[in-house]
Amino acid sequence: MDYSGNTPLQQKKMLAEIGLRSLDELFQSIPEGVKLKSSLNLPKQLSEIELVRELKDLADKNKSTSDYSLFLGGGYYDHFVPSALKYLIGRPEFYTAYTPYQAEASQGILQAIYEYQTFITLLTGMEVSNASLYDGATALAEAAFMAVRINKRNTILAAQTLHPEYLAVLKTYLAGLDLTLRVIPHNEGKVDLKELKNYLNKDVSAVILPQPNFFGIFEEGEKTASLARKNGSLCIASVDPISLGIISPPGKWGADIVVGEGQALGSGLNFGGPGLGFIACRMEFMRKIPGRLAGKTRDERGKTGYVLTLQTREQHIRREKATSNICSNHALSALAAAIYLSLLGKNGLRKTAELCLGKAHYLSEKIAEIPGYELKFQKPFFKEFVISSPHPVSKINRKLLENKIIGGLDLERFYPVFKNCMLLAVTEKRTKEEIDKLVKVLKSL
Amino acid sequence: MDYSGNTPLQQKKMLAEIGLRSLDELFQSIPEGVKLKSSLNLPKQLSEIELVRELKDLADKNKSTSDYSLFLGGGYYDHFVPSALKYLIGRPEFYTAYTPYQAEASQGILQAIYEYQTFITLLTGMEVSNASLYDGATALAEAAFMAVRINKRNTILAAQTLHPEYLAVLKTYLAGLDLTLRVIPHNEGKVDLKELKNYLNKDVSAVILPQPNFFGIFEEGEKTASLARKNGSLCIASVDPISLGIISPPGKWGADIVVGEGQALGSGLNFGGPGLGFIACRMEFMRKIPGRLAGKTRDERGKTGYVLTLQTREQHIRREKATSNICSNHALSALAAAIYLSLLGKNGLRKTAELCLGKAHYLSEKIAEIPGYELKFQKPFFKEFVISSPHPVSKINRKLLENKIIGGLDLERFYPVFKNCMLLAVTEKRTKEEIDKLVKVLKSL
Amino acid sequence: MSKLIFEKGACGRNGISLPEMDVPFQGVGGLIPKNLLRKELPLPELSEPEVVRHYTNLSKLNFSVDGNFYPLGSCTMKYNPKINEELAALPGFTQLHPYQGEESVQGALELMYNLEKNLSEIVGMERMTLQPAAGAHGELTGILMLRAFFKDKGESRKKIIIPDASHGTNPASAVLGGFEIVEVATDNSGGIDIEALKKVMNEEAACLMLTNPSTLGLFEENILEVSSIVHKAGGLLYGDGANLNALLGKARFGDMGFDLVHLNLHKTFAAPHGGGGPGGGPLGVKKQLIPYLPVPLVDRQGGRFFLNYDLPGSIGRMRSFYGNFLVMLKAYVYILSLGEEGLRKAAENAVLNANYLRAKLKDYYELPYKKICLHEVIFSGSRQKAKGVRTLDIAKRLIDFGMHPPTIYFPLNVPEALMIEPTETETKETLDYFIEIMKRIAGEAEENPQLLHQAPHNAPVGRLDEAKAAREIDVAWQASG
Amino acid sequence: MSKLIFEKGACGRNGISLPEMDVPFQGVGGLIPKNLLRKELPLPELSEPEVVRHYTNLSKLNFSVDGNFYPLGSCTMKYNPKINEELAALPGFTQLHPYQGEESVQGALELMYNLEKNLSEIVGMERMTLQPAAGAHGELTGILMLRAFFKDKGESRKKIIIPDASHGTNPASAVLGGFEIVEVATDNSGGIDIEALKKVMNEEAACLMLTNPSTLGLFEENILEVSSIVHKAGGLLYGDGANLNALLGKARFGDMGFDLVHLNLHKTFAAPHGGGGPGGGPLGVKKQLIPYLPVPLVDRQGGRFFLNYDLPGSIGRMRSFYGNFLVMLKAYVYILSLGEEGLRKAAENAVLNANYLRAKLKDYYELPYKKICLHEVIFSGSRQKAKGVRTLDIAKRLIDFGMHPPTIYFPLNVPEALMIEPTETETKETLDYFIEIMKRIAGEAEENPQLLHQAPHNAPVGRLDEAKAAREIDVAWQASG
Ligand SMILES: Cc1ncc(COP(=O)(O)O)c(C=O)c1O
Ligand SMILES: Cc1ncc(COP(=O)(O)O)c(C=O)c1O
Repeated sequence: MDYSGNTPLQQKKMLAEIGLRSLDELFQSIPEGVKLKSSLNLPKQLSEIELVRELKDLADKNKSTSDYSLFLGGGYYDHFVPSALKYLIGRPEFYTAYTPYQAEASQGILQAIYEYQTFITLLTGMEVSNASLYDGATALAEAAFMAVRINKRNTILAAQTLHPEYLAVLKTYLAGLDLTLRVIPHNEGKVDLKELKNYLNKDVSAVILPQPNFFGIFEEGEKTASLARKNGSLCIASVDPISLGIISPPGKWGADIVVGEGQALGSGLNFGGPGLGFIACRMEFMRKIPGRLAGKTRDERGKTGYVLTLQTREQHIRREKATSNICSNHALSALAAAIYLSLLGKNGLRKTAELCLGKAHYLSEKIAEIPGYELKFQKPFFKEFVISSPHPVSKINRKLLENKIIGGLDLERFYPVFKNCMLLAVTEKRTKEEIDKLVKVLKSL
Repeated sequence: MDYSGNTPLQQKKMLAEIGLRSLDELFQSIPEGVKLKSSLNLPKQLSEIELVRELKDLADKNKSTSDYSLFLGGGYYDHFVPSALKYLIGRPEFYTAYTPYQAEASQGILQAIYEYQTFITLLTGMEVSNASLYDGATALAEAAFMAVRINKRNTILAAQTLHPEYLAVLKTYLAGLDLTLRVIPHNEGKVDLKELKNYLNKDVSAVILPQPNFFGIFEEGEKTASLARKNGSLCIASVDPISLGIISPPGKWGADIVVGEGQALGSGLNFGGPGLGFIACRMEFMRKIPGRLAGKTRDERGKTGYVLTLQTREQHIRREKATSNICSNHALSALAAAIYLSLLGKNGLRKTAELCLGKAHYLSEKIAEIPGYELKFQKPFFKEFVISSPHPVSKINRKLLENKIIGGLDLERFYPVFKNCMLLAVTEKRTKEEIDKLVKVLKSL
Repeated sequence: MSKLIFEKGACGRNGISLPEMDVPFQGVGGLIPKNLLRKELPLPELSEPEVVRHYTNLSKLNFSVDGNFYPLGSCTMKYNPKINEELAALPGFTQLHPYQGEESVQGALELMYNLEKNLSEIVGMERMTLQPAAGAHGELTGILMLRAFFKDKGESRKKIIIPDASHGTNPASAVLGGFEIVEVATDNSGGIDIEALKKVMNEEAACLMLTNPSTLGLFEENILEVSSIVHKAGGLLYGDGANLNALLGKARFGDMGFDLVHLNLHKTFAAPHGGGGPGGGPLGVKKQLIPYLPVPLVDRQGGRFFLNYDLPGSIGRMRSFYGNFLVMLKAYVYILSLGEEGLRKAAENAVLNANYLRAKLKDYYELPYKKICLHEVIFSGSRQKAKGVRTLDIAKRLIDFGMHPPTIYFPLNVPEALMIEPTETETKETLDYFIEIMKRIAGEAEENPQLLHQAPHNAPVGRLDEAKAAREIDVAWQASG
Repeated sequence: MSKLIFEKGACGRNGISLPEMDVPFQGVGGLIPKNLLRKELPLPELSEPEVVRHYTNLSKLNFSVDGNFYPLGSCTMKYNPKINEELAALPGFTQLHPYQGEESVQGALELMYNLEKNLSEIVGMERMTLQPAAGAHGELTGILMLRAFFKDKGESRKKIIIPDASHGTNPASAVLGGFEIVEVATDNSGGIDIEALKKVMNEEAACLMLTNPSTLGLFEENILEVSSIVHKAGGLLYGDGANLNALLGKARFGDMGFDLVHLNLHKTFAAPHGGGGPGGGPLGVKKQLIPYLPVPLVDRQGGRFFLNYDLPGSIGRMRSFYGNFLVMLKAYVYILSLGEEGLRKAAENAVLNANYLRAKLKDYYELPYKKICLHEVIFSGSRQKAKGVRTLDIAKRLIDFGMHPPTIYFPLNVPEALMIEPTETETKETLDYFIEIMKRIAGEAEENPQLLHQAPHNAPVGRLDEAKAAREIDVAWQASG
């Protein structure tokens, strides 16, 4: 099935109009030396019936949350995706369109992006959001670049309690521009503010703080931001959008740029992608923000409409002077986020956050009651927490999997010192029954 | 989740506008004696997350063709439903609309119905198709009523090789109008034309012939139609639309009315419904056809458009004098059929029919090679055939199920004389591998 | 209008890729007698992108609940929840063959069993058949059952009484069941004319078919008296439950004296109408009618569900297999989503919305029955008619404002009827917009009738010529043109 | 324009039903320090039907491939097969957490492994990372890798050479990798200016970033010479493979001398663009660059697939997790659907369609490069400009006929550029309609320029004021107004 439109007869007619005799002649500009002569080593073409079977077989080799109870987090969470959302982002008017370069033919996606941008500002307490970035990690890297563009300093301080993969991405990105990355150590699961003070100096462009952090623990946002401000540095917050249903928004506690992974806002798990990178900032930094921005305007008759605006920041106009190289972004995931927040609304988001909070704490308490297990850090947390256990995490997870449970993250993978430590996440989707079953399996070990 | 729009505050305001003080007062016309006082015994309300789990649990209690190889037919077949079709009938513009009473706001579905009607005429070789009926069985009953309206005779002859459930429905329906149903016996799986002649008399309104019949076998359409015509009776054909990819259409061999189950045309299995009833006839009988008809017309500016036409045949205008009581039909299934036939087109339908034919014959030959098994009727068939086996069908099917195969229909259920006889169907979806596996299991018994 | 699918495509194009024949195949000719072979197959040839674009663009010409206010009276065009659609697409439901062994479809049977229980409870009936494919099909089922019932009793009752305001399917179904129709009038208050009923309800009458709330949007206030008149005369009381939406959790057919009632799952229970169907028209009955229910029923033995064909008195089968299973599933999910509380709230808001429209529009349009209505409100366009503007014109003008017109010219006993059923899923804001436009149209009827005669102005087509369609019949495209 | 979602809704409405808290819960205050608690959450409150209607109606304001011809140059707006979407929605793929143990995601890993193999084969590269989320992201990945490569070699090459016709992401990515840009001109025939290249391709230049076919829709005919110039000077040849669609099964980047190349799965491999993304921008490399690929790669040991983090020379991570998995899946399904034969046919038809447009329109619009093109054809609106009609006007006028405009004003070296990429999934009939309209517009430019200046006339909005948008910045709704 090649989906091509022209029949052999039409091809003939068209070639005649072009003045050629064969399809081969169309490719005459390709030098003989590089023309592909042999055939490619590709799998055999499949009909749709066969394709369905083939992919179903692959899918069946995976253990998905539709059959397993998932307690994994670490930056990606099993939050509920409303059915209405799936249907709406499935409208081909949205998903088979390109970036809305031609505004008059793209008002649907443009207004939706404008709404998305507004949602992000409302959620984060910031004034400007762009139209989306790839994911939370690259959004963070873009924020770091942005800070450097703003204050022309060359060092980024990042909390050690950041997602380890975000730290890794930061490192890769910053290396490109010869910027310095310094990691502020944590103390019992939380940034050590005394250490932070030591790291601050006139080269520091920005301080990056996760809220809550990789261990699920709340950081001292206000103090951190204030320390940064006093040093003439910016404060970049990396947040969990669901937590913002109950937690004070970074705009309130002094962050200058806010980024995060928006996968929780209606994108689902997808084995890690696509998710959604969001970035928002204060008004004064608007012209430094990377990526696309939808803005409101009017047509000749005075009717309201939306366009991509401030494109002079972008690569297709400014080329090497652009604020970023990003071109395609995650518009459809942004649309999903807008729809998600529309459906949940004020009450739904708050209740979702509360369910996560309540259930996570219930699980943490139940586990802490099991002899040999304990909560690694005794600090307030949101929906994720670290337990230390008497057994290797791999052993626990094997046992859990047998019981149709996908257990937590083995922290040793990222922090060799955290032996037998597991990061567990609980979302609104988990039931008491599932939680109790997990506890029961742990007890049985 | 009640999906209601009004908030309590709005309810108050609206009540005030109406001049009432409470919602209860809205129901004051219900006499106290019948007002519901107690609460209903209904299951507890579920959130969407819980609903998904609940229904998934129910679904998991079923064994579906996504995990099992199906060889069941008997009027409902596991034909391929193209993905594009599913997406198109999933457009809410189609499925959340009502019957197109207001043509100017319903041109999409009206044109689609007009196209569906055309497809059915092209497929059957008839001149008029209605906009759909419920299913193949009720379509047949409607056709019988139609014949009676046309020639005012009171007896319907139906082949014994018709689907037993169609015969049952005919019986129920005809009883309402005190019409007589007589069943023409078969001889070795095919209508006995000599018997038919015996049954024909001046009371016979129509002769009903399946093509192919319930055993998959081809009947003598031309001879049957000609006998009916000579007797002043009509010939009603009940056909498998897929077979019409390679089999001469009833319009060619003399049928006057053609009906059938259109489930194969893109509706899927659905545990038996919804499917699609189709009915088509010669032009001269158009005004006697039941149900809706979409017709072409123009607007005031001369632009082509479509409307429901000849509504004076219908119950909402003619009430008790209507050609049928049908109001809601199976419009969405008709749309599916139109899309199915658009996607398959000339070559696709022919190839589908050929695949069924070829694979069914391959299976029949392989089974006939197994000692003790034989083809019950030695006659040309399409995609379905009867085998007689040395074992009870229930035993065979139990064994097959263990091997992830859903076996054929136990014919004894409908024909007590056919002991150990199984009706097997093979569609284009079955692979040689699946067929060989079935044969292997039979051999192992 | 857009080109027909038959005017698109090109010879040799394919919209599908099928597997190769993987078994030995001698060709069609070797397996099928020559005289049976098809010579020409005059179907179009299109690519998948072509077909997708064609039907996608056709869909855009339709109004629908997802896009528009759709207050089509008697049709209960409420929102169709997406979760219902999602769950009805699970392979564990869609990919089941109706003849699979019961042990392999326990989930499907359990669902049907539960749905029957729930629906029976909601309407106060003893048992229910889920087989009927639509409301009219449910009616016919009921008619055939009561015919069998009276036959068993040795009574020959040949008539069925039907109010003049009833839906056309009622008399049509009764006739298909072999009965004669006796029409009774609606009285001034919108109820059935009791005196007229008494006159015709005799030993010749098998039943009164009553729609409650009626197609006037009114509860039959004398229902208990009506019921007793019918039953005293030895008849049965049949309920057309198409308007159940107004009564959810408020009153039950069984408690009002109805002996049998059909529902429309594609109205009250939020299954989508699909541009005309498929629907679901289950029929519930009181005890004495159970023996006549069509086969099979879903029953339970211990923990096991099974298809029960063992009903010797059954009228037989009303269709193949067990009914529109996926429609049942959507209704079931709907009941679980709402629960009793939600169902009651739905009824309350549906009735509130209708009365709000009544209160706000009654100064602009003639209101034939000046009282609180239930799920829908019926106006008459008689005032506008006097100015030369018909209800049809008003309806078409609404299209210009992106709203689907109400049902018009029904019920028949109201001249120039406008039957408006907003449903509970619409918001006050939407109603206020509708009210604003209806007022505006009332003004236009005074000042600029021409504008209304020529409406719609912004639709994909202008006013279509229905007379021409019926005169120069063209119901299928022909290759010649 | 339609109201914003924030202007809809009402206090107390809900668009979702969540489960009740089923564990003991002491309230938020008991678990979170007071100073961390949020006081106000200024989100709207809407019902599900309201949200569905809002976004359904918004969607209708969009042009899309499913509804419209969309010949946006350089974007390869081919049809996105529905089967790809269906399979990408299987729970066995969507409901996988990226940190699940490898044993529980073997199907997902196998798919990635196979896709990498297939893509590498198609472009003639040794290995590939599937991590980049889009083309630009792939570019940056490549740039950082070659930086690491030269660092390991102890060479300090600070410049990257980029043709003037290149896409803006090329220089932007190079700069993010710490390089300076050296621009080279396009020669009269549309190729890279060889003499200019020779001048700048020295020991300071790390690489030439070359788009092939170029953004002029032309194959770089001197590619072998170019490659040898670059390599002789010790540089690397980077390929922007955004236009691979023209070369599928016809020629391979590896065979032309490219050392690394990125692809756009959301162009060539039919993954939908989603109104802007998400996409997929895998990067393929020759052997010497493998050590620098980002981690993890998917590798195989016996029958088991695993995530390989053991690449000591790796540049590290380019994003979290493994890339846009569902986009990969769609590309994989696409490759399986088409097979080699189908891929080649796609390229042939894409090129045929572009040349057909070229042949039929060249008398009406200025054709800067008068030769056979590949997947797209570039015209200049210079003739029309002379009459006071800009390319922008022509583009907007196309909207009136239901067709999305081509890419305009790109590439930068063509004045008033119109970059038309029809793709292979469009039919001759659609092209003929486009040609007819383009001719008509050329006529209008002569006779009625005003009509074009004011276009579009039939769109949901008229010509929008972009200057105002940039001047009076409003990028988020505010409660006050
Ligand atoms: C009052 C009433 N009764 C019966 C029916 C018939 O229902 P169906 O269309 O499902 O056959 C309708 C449908 O419009 C109705 O409104
Ligand atoms: C030639 C070329 N290079 C690179 C890109 C950037 O790709 P992406 O938008 O996926 O980042 C594009 C996209 O338009 C392109 O056309």
